Amino acid sequence: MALQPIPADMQQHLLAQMVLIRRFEEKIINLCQKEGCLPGMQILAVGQEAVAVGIVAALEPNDIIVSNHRSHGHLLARGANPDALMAEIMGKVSGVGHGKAGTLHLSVPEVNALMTSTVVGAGPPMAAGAAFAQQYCATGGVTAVFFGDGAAAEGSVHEAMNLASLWKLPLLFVCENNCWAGAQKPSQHCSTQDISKRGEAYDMPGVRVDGNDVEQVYDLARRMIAHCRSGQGPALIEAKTYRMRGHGEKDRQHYVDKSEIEYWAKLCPVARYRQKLLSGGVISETQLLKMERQAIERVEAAVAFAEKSAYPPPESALSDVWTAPENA
Amino acid sequence: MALQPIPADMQQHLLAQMVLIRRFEEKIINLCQKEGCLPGMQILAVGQEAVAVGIVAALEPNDIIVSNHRSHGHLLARGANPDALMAEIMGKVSGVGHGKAGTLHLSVPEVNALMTSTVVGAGPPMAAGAAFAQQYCATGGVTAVFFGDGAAAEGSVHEAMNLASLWKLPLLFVCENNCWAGAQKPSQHCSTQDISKRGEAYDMPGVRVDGNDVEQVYDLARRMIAHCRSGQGPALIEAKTYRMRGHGEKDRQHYVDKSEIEYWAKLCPVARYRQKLLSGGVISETQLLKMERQAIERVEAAVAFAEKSAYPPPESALSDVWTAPENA
Amino acid sequence: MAEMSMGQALNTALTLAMQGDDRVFLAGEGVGVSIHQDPNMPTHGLLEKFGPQRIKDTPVSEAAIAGLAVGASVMGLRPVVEIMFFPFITLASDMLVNHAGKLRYLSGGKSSFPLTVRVKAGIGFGAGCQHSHNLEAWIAHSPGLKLVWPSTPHDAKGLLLSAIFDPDPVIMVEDMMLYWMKGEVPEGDYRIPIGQARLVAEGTDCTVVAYGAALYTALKGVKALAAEGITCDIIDLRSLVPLDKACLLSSVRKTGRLVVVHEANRFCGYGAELAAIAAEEAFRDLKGPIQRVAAPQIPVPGSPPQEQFYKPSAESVAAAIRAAIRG
Amino acid sequence: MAEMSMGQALNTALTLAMQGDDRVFLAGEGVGVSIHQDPNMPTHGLLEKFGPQRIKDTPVSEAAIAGLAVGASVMGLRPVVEIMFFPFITLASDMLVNHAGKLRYLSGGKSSFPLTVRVKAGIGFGAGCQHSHNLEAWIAHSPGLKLVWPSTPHDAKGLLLSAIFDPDPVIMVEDMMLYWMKGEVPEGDYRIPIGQARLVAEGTDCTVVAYGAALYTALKGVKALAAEGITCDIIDLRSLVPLDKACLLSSVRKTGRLVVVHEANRFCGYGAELAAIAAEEAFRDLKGPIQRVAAPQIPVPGSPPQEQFYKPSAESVAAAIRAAIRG
Ligand SMILES: Cc1ncc(C[n+]2csc(CCOP(=O)(O)OP(=O)(O)O)c2C)c(N)n1
Ligand SMILES: Cc1ncc(C[n+]2csc(CCOP(=O)(O)OP(=O)(O)O)c2C)c(N)n1
Ligand SMILES: [Mg+2]
Ligand SMILES: [Mg+2]
Repeated sequence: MALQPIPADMQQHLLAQMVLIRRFEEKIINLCQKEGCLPGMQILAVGQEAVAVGIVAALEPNDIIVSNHRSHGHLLARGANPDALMAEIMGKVSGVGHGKAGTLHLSVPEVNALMTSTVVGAGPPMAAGAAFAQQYCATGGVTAVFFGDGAAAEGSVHEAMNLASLWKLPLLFVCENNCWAGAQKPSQHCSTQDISKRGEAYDMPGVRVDGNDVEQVYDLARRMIAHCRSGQGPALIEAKTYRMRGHGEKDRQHYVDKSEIEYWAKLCPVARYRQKLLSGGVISETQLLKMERQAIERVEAAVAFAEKSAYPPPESALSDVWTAPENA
Repeated sequence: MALQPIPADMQQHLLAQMVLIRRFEEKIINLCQKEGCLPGMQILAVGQEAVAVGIVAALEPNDIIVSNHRSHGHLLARGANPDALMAEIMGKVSGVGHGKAGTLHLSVPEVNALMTSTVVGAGPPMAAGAAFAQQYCATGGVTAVFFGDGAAAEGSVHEAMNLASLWKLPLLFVCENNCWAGAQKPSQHCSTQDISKRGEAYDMPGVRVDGNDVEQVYDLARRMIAHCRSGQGPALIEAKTYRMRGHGEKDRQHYVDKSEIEYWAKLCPVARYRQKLLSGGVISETQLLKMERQAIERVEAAVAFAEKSAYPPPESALSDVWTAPENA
Repeated sequence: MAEMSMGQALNTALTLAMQGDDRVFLAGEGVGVSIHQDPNMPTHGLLEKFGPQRIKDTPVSEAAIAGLAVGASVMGLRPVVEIMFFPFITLASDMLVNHAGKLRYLSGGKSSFPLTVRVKAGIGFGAGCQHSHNLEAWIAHSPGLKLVWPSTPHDAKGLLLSAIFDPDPVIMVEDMMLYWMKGEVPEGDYRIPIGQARLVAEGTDCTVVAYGAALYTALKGVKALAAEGITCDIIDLRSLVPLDKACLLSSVRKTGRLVVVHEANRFCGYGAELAAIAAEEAFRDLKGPIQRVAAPQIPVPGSPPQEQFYKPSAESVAAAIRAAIRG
Repeated sequence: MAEMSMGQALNTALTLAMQGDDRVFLAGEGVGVSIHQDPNMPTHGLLEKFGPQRIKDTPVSEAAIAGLAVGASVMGLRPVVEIMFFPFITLASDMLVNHAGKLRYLSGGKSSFPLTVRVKAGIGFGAGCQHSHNLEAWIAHSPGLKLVWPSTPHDAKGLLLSAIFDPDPVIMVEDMMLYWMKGEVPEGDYRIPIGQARLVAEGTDCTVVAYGAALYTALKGVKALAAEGITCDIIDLRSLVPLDKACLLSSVRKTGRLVVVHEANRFCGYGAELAAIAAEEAFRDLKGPIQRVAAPQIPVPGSPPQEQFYKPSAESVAAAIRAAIRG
């Protein structure tokens, strides 16, 4: 199907977001070298920016996203404040979770990213709940849930797909097939090599897309989201992409063929789109430089903010369990 | 596909088993009227005999079956001793579980019915384990697991199907679609009305069969089991059948259309097959009467055995938790 | 005040909550159309009253049912979902423990998850260990989840209303054996505060703590001792999390003895926590060994005499009280 | 005897078990090819040694992993499966609790399920509450499951071998923080009997009980009291189910005091059971209130100072011992 034309300012927006995300995560790679700077495991989506950006760009502000352990891109694309994200990643009190979460379950209610879970496969059932609320309250909203190729093997994902289709929930399932689940390839954890085909088993549309082509993702997302919003029920997008880094930043990818990484490096969604917009005349070299500079500055500002922030007081660990503290 | 011819003695065997199962369960209906005779909930598969008999007849003695809450047919078809079954159903010490199980989780290791669970959807993952053992030890055996249309919504079933197909386990999934899961129809709990299509999502054969036609079931089972045994991986059979009684014997089916029950009554697998063998000359009226009489006598003997048996001593509840009591 | 069964009291609470607040909806296996046709079932007749938009029969998918509650609650709804039998809570436990109980904390207090999970419990109906298995200790051990367990129609209604309108996740256990038990139930909306125990009887020699159906075993056990001149404080916990520690401790400080009664397995059961609290915080007042009357460490057996053996009895309660007193 | 890390000791146990018995196989997420390339990981290098027939990388499917173990074990194999982090045991809990722990009982003792589940635990690596959440109390409460938790390389090897060759399901918890800790480990196959605690130190004033990584907190806490002339029995449980009650009680009867230390949440934690047993069975010998040193009733927070706050400290152990002694 031919793509619907995308206005130039949207194209620039798509690129700018991918650039910001890439810079943000490259900074994290950098900070990982600084002993003690980042607690926990750092899990990056370098190479997958087009999925986050393309899907989120097709959503309305009232729509909901549900994310997983590899969330930076989803959240930044959604407009989360990089300061508060970086601060949380560093475990600081000014972080989105006031330090309670750390990097693995960054949720940002301010931008309707209400539930992020690092339990693989946990997003879809909760997303079904959010989509149910949208349907129940007739908000016209849609929920998009991101999960990985590995997550597709969890029973919870099956239960959510069945329920969503049965109840015709406005729920977009976004399977980011990044060719790895930990150190396992899809051929080692998934009985079908075409996860989008699962759609049929639940009587919902299932479509695979080149997840490294932001316009393809955006275009398909728009159509699928329109389907969800129209009351026809959920849809499944399988975005074929690649995890350029290890599973986490301590993973040296010893189990990955160098040639595979090289192959995908050539398909870098950011470089590809930059080139496309340049050669299409949608953006000039000068504009591009400015865009890069702005991204870098934004990320540096976020790091400065986070570094300046304090750690939460130890005993503040006791708060936030309950909404009504008198019941605690 | 045309059925492979079935020898007359096998045809008689199929009918005799269905008759025995039907008599056995009708006796339970009867005993339910006797206050205090049967503890717990009695869950019957009246109307589904052809599935149990057709599948099990296609198995070898070394093969394994894994059953669920609606197990009488599966187990009797497999050759379980009716005495010990009935005794367990009554909670007697001479029962297959020495009274520990009661009717809902009747396992009979003697006939390779090793694991029966009343947790809906729990059979398939355990069956994958049994099939793995068969593959690992190259026994040439196959495992068949029975589960319902309702169970198909459980995440565990999805996980088992994915794993079995991925590892090419010799595992036959038998979905008994009896048109009800509790008081819910498939249209109320299942997003596809063709569960056999799920096979494709896992890259395994999935075929629907008339579950009230024992020869159809047997024929398909033979082919599917051959597939599993050959090392090509699992297969899925959806046997379309009908639960003639309530979910359990206390369920008065107030939510079921009378016409639906009447419709299926005409398709009774036992009556149908009896008629077919009679009119085909495979069995005579006399032989049929003898078959019926034998079934009744066998069931009566089982009831007599069970009624004569003692309840287990109360404190025997403490045994059988551990294999090695010195560690308890 | 009307006389009604606990099942009807629960039904009344659900009806009131749904009438009063559009955000309340019900979901679960057979909460709409049920195989039971019994007005003593908590969800009886609600589908007819509120329609299929608000009374949602679900597939047999416990993780999805719990996930539905998590996701709908953070969006501002007040889901009331049902897990049919207690052992099936295992299948929902990731959603409940790792999500319902933690996501508010992970959000730094920004999000709330006002959901209610109704779980049916019960030992004694001959269904065996995959239907009968009380796991309240699991829930009680998991931060972020409240846990209530009524023993009377009155408390059932008031606790369920409190649970539904509590801003946080609440698990409500319903003893199926009590659905048919009758009692006085006030009209209209009233709330039993979560976290308040009920002093059922007063005495001087021992504190006996129970909840749910086990309360009646405890009562019988205490009654049997009247002839011996022994009197007890009897506490019906009602709320297991948060626990009414003040009530527990003031009674134990008074009587100097503690007997806990529950139908769950003894080892690492909820009773252990009560014993530990008393041994920690009321040690100087204790006059005798703390006693737990609980099920042995076995699955619930199917056969009637074995199941009977499994269940704590009034005799064992009486014996435990004597042991607590005599030391 | 060789000096090696706990991870290597576990690796040695797995190697020995697999070499000695063809029925043993391993399955789990990344037990073959792992993102870690560290010889201190228990499954490091086993794929190369034993091949993909016996070292099975699985999909991310915890229920199927546990189900695989249940089904393979009843067929006579000796599966050793891994659940990557403790909170994910929720996803396997139906298979473990309702099946591994009950099917033997349901069969009237005819079937056995000789499976081992290795679970990684740990607080203190900054991953937050969905990776760090010690749930040993859940397992301990569930009939039919054994539960072991080593604190030294020596015990890790001996307990894992015992677990693998035990005729019943055993859950083995491995504290990830200890994988790199070194110690003396005997050559060859030896077994630490399941159900035997280890008396780590002897003293007169108090009994201190711990397991896993918490043992080291306990040791430090006791050490800090040496200056005050306080000495303690220190018990490393090693086996939580079955519990070595004789060891526990004889020590408590001697010292008259009990302090329990664990990293799990306090409320309904495993420590409650130990306290309850002591208050029940050693009451007359108790000289002071039983103390539990455990995590507060909150999820494990992500931020380093908060996570530090969550974890029981040596100071809190020392304070608890003092409190137990002073009453
Ligand atoms: C329930 C559960 N099991 C295991 C893990 C450990 N784990 C974290 S990420 C991951 C792989 C997930 O792969 P995929 O879904 O493809 O996501 P990706 O990491 O590739 O983005 C695993 C196994 C987990 N977090 N949750
Ligand atoms: C995990 C779980 N959830 C719920 C139940 C209660 N339950 C018992 S049977 C049943 C319906 C199952 O339907 P189906 O799988 O179609 O089997 P059928 O009863 O029709 O044979 C339900 C919901 C259960 N036993 N286990
Ligand atoms: Mg992936
Ligand atoms: Mg059915």
